[in-house]
Amino acid sequence: MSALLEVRALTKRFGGVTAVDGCTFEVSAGSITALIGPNGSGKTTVFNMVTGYLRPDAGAVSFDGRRASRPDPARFYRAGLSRTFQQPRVFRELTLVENLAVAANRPWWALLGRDVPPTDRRRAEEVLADFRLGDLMGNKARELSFGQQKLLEFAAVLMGRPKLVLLDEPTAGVNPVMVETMEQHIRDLHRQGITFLVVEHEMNLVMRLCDPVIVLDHGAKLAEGRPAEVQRDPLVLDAYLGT
Amino acid sequence: MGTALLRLQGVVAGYGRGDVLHGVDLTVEEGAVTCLIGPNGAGKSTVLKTVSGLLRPKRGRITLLGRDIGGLSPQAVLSHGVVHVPQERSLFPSMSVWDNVLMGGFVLRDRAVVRRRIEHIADRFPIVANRRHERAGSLSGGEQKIVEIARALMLDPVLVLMDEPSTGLDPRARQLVFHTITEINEGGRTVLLVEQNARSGLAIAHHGAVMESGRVRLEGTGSSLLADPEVARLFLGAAPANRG
Amino acid sequence: KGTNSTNTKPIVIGISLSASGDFSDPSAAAKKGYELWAKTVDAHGGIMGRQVQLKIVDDTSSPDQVVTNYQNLITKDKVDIVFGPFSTLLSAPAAKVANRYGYAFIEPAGGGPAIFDENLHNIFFVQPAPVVDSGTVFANYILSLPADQRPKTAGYPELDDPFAAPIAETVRQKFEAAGITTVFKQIYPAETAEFTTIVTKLAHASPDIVVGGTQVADAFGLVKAMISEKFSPKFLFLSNGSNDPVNFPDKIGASNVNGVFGAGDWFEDEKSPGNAEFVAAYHAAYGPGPIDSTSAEAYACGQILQAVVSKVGSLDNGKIIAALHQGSWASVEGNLSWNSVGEPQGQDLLVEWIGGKLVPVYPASVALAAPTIPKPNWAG
Amino acid sequence: MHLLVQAVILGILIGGVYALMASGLTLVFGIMRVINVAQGAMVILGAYLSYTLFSSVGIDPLLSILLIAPVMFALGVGIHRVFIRALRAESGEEMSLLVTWATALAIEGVLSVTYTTNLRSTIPGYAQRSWIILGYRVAEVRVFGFVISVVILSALSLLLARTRFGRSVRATVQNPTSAKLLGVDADRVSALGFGIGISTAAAAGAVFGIIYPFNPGSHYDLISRLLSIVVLGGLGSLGGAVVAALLLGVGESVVAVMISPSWSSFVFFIVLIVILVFRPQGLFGVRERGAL
Amino acid sequence: MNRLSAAGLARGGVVMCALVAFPFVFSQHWVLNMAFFVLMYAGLAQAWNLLGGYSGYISLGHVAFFGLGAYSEAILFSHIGIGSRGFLPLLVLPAIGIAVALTSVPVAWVALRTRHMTFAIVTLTLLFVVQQLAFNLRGLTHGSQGVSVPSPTFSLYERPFYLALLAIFALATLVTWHVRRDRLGLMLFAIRDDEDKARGVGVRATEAKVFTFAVSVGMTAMIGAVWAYYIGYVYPQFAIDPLVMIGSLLPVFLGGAGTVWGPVLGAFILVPAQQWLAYRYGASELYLIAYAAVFLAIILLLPRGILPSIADMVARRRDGRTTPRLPVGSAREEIAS
Ligand SMILES: Nc1ncnc2c1ncn2[C@@H]1O[C@H](COP(=O)(O)OP(=O)(O)OP(=O)(O)O)[C@@H](O)[C@H]1O
Ligand SMILES: Nc1ncnc2c1ncn2[C@@H]1O[C@H](COP(=O)(O)OP(=O)(O)OP(=O)(O)O)[C@@H](O)[C@H]1O
Ligand SMILES: [Mg+2]
Ligand SMILES: [Mg+2]
Repeated sequence: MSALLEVRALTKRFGGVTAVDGCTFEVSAGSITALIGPNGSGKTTVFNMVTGYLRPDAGAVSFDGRRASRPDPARFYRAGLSRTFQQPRVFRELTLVENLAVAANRPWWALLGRDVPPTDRRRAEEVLADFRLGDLMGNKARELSFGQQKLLEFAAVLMGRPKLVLLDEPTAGVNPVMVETMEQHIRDLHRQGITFLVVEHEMNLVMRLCDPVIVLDHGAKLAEGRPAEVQRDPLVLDAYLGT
Repeated sequence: MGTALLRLQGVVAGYGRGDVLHGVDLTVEEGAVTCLIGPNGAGKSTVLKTVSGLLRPKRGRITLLGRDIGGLSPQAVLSHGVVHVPQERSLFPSMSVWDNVLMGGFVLRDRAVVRRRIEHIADRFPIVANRRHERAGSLSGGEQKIVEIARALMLDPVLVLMDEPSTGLDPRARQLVFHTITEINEGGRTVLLVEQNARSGLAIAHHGAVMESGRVRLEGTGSSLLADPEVARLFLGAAPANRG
Repeated sequence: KGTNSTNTKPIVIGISLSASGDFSDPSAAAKKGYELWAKTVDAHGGIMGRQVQLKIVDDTSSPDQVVTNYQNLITKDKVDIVFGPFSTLLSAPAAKVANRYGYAFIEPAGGGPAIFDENLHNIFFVQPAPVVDSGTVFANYILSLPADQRPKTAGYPELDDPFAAPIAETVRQKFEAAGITTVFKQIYPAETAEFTTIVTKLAHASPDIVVGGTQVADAFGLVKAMISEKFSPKFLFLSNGSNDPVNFPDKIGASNVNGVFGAGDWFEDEKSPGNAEFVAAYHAAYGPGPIDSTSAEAYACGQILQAVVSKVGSLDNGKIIAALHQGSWASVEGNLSWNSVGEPQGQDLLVEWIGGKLVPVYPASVALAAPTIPKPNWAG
Repeated sequence: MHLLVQAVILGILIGGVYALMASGLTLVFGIMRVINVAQGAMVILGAYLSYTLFSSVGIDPLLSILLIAPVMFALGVGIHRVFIRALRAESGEEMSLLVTWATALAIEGVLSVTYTTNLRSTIPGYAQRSWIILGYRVAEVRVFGFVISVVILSALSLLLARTRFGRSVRATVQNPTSAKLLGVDADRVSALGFGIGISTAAAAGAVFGIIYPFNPGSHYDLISRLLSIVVLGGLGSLGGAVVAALLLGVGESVVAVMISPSWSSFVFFIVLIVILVFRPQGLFGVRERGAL
Repeated sequence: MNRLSAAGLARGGVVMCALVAFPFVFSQHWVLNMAFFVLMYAGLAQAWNLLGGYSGYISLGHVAFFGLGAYSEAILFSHIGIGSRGFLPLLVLPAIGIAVALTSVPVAWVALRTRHMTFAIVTLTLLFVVQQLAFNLRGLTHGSQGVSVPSPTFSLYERPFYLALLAIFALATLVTWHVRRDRLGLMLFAIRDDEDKARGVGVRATEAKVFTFAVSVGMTAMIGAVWAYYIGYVYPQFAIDPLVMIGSLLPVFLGGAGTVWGPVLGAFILVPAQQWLAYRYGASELYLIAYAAVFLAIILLLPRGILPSIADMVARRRDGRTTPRLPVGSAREEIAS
């Protein structure tokens, strides 16, 4: 398997805090890679740099063999990079269906076409029904509960045709039953050839779903390997899992 | 134990148009940890908001030790000894971590008490001391959650409402939080906990309640709900295959 | 219409003035003049036996509203006659509306160059001279001085405004032609509130004579800054502001006014036709105290209308326009006559503050005192 | 050279007065995310009040601040009670622009009716006096104004940073819901904060009235400058407002003296745009981590 | 959806027909003059709404482009001498619109890097910058002397101006109406809610904003050009006037920002009210106070603007009767048509 995403010596400082410190790892095409680590270890910051929300202080990110020159989330997205946020971000004044329609990847010349073309609407209705949001699809997104907003964000990822999906704690605040649905979707997409990079604190899910697992601590890579290996690694036990 | 501290009877509430709670009945016993679980959008957070005064119930009664607190302002509810840690981010992002925790004791007039408490908290949650001058908004998601919980300990409440305190926490921090909840409870305070991490939540709870579509569907002791296969299938998900 | 001698309906005169905004101050003075004239006429039996009724509406100092107002006055309320609003900025668009409907546009306050460039035949600016020429009388006076008293260097602070800067520019051209060196010239924008910077630089250049192309507010600001910067030129002329008998001493301090020149189209003690009557009526109506010349200008509009209507014996605007272009017309502003685009053909008078009073000092024919030069230092 | 130094000195003094006028604006924004477009009108109102006290009762305009400030405070609290609070809920920033703009109009209207639109200025004995320091002329009023600015601004920043009230004010604006949950009376705090912001206009107005002639319409020119200052300094930052005001003062006066007054505000505005494009949060504003 | 759009189109058609017929039914000058200003502000409000209402970028500098349009028209006369006093000056409008739109692109690109209040202030600053240029570039604009535009001699003077404005207004409304239903509109709404997130799901935010800005100010400029020809004089302080800016903003918020007919409704109520109040009661000096009071009352009673507030009321009433949630459909459409 070739590397879809390569992160080289990535570094980000905020004032005195070094959030990410020379972090290097790869995500190979077709994998479901986990990125775990204690609170504040820099996982979200890595995501922000990889998806163009933050400019790295040093180091480089290359996606699909090309090095990203200037950070621009929209371009990254169109290149096939899609993400969710740890704190759910939805378009609060748009309806659920519209939220999903925005995320549907359309060429620029569709700009003057319909806002929600029938194909998008059908797809959106399907996905929403899967997450038990079907009844609410005409409601504004700000009327959703916390967990429902997370689900909506996740659903938006399913609208595009991404190559790599970055999920930031997708299951936080989501009901365990719904987590299973989510897992199912991830596996389906994975079978269709989509690669995942998942930040998650729910170890059961990580161990079931992901391979390999990368462990971050203080902004640098601490360990990497098969789930079972990582789970036994004394460094990881010490820094993260605890006993 | 045994006497009802908080009692909701037929509470109906909502956000502007339409109702979200369609008659909630719930009893929280004094000195117990009660855990509320249920699917996303069931109305769990709405129950807490209605109790703490962020939302005004349209119908029904909410009583605390027999006194009616339904429809009081959040300030008034707080003065009855009810502290609410909401689910959304609730820190003041441009204030320092330390000032945030200080704000937790805003209603305390006695400076000495404030100082004693904050030092105690800083001991227990090192992040409060280590990052005291940093702006709270710059912390990571999990770090913010910890500070929120730390802040809630500034007061000495009768009842603590916690809305999914374990979201976004790493395994250690999660243990610390559940441990803290148990400790608070052992200190004589009553806790009403909402958790999606239902297994861990029910595990430390004396009492559990399951909500669905704006109503309480099931009640029982924490362990009995955990053991119920129907509850497990509908609300807890498949039993974990390999526990970490 | 209206030629029927049995018609006893009042003659309605439409006027738009500014109750708010930039031009509300002078508008208030104009209103006094208009109303005083109407009252006086009515007391004397009106015009052609008909009473005069003013319909004054507000334009909030906005050109859109002024256009709307004259539209409404002419086409909706069908007034017989219109008089002008305050400021060239508003008079210009308003004159076009009046012109469109063939109304004579007798106006007290639109004398900037722009309004005459339009070549409108219906405009009559009721002042002795077009605004650009209001400094000419001062220039003539200075150039009439013997060579040893004449200033050598001059400074020109000029407000960027259609009827301020051009006045100073006209003077500057005359002075430069006569060999007075320009050592300072600065145009400042209309919203300028801070004059210390300008005066600092002016004081640095230290000209013998300062010719300010000013409006009212900036004139006060400029002088106040000169006082606090302790810069006192030998001659100081301001195109506006210093000719205000009420506000000038009030704003800069009564002890500082002496020796400052200004230009005036009208003066309280003037012997112009009907002036004594006007002044008396004014004091009777509004109490004692100095009179703003804008009130006199507005009053003069009425006088001229009265004269022309009596002469042509009708309210027909076409006839009025034709008549006004012939001969000269008496008013408190003097005897006025206009060229084909409405520019008056006379000359303003030069006034100076002497002994705390505003006195006409030039030309000699109207002077009540001799000019005192040089200007004394500021009292502080 | 002499001219340049003189211009810089003057600019600093002008800047001091602008800092005072802008402080209320930035404070109110910092407290409740309300852009108070009426701040300029409030300054003019303050100027009229001190003018009246001076011309009718003979109270020194600078001393009169002590009398006017409580009046303006009450006015601020009243406006908050009636208009601003009603808005707080959803429509937020844009609506507050409109409400405060309407308030400005109303103030202008009331002032026009009571005082007419004639230009006024307050002229106490020291209005036109100046000191000569090292050969440079420094107007006394401006120095007084500058000192008053410094005092008030320091008091304000201490109040916000160090006191319990200050903390509750900041908390309320940053997260009203959780402030309420911690026992802060958000309405009262915002009203007080708004009142304090408005009451700074008393001092600003008294000083303004001595230095510049004013009429009810003067607030239009004022507010655009004040807004620029506040944004350049970083919305909500007191220190930023001071620096930006000094920058404005010095910049304008230097350009006015060295080039032409016609270009001075133009230059300032261009500098403002350029800075904001590279630092949208202003000189001293901080960029929030947001929801990243 | 399609049915709804058709209904909206029909409604729009009826309104437009009535507006076209208007100057042929009423021929009093003062009525047409009033109608001219109503349409002018309706057009300005609509053009502004396209950017401000949809994307949430509050521009306080649109009137700078109004002025640019006015000066373009005046300069075409005075410097290039298009000479005609007839219809030619109205026929050049599209050229002016396009030229100004293109000129605005770099400005928009720079200004739109800032957000929220900063954007508002930057654009306000732009207004003053352009006004100062109009004052200071005397060679081109004659500075404070202003530029005169010769008046035409139309048989019914106001009618051609009215019709020209109506055409621009119709264009603005059509654009607004279409954008509300197309993907561009969806993107602008997404940008208004959370621009960063929108970028993260591939929205070409910069392009969308700059394009919308250019279209919006292009239409604004055309209106400015008509105004200049109508009034006959272009002075810097009137062509680029903060009061005109406010006048075109108020209808938007009064009627409901981000809706198609809200700004229009707002202008149809506000402009006659304001002109009438000033004409009728102005001299009593209470005009400003009355205007402010009416305005405050409206804001307090209908905080989100007339159309959205009415939509809310209707929705609440409907909710009161039937317990279930809102019917499935777009919440945006509720207030749209
Ligand atoms: N904008 C910022 N300003 C200052 N510090 C920051 C900023 N963003 C992140 N940090 C710091 O960088 C560190 C890493 O933060 P990050 O959000 O990447 O952690 P994380 O691994 O995602 O943690 P969590 O599991 O809690 O979400 C934290 O200590 C945080 O305080
Ligand atoms: N601000 C709001 N406006 C309108 N409806 C809302 C709002 N907040 C929540 N709701 C609705 O109320 C219902 C209950 O929401 P609540 O937040 O109580 O759910 P919850 O049980 O806490 O869910 P979660 O586990 O996702 O936090 C949801 O269906 C949601 O659609
Ligand atoms: Mg994170
Ligand atoms: Mg919840």
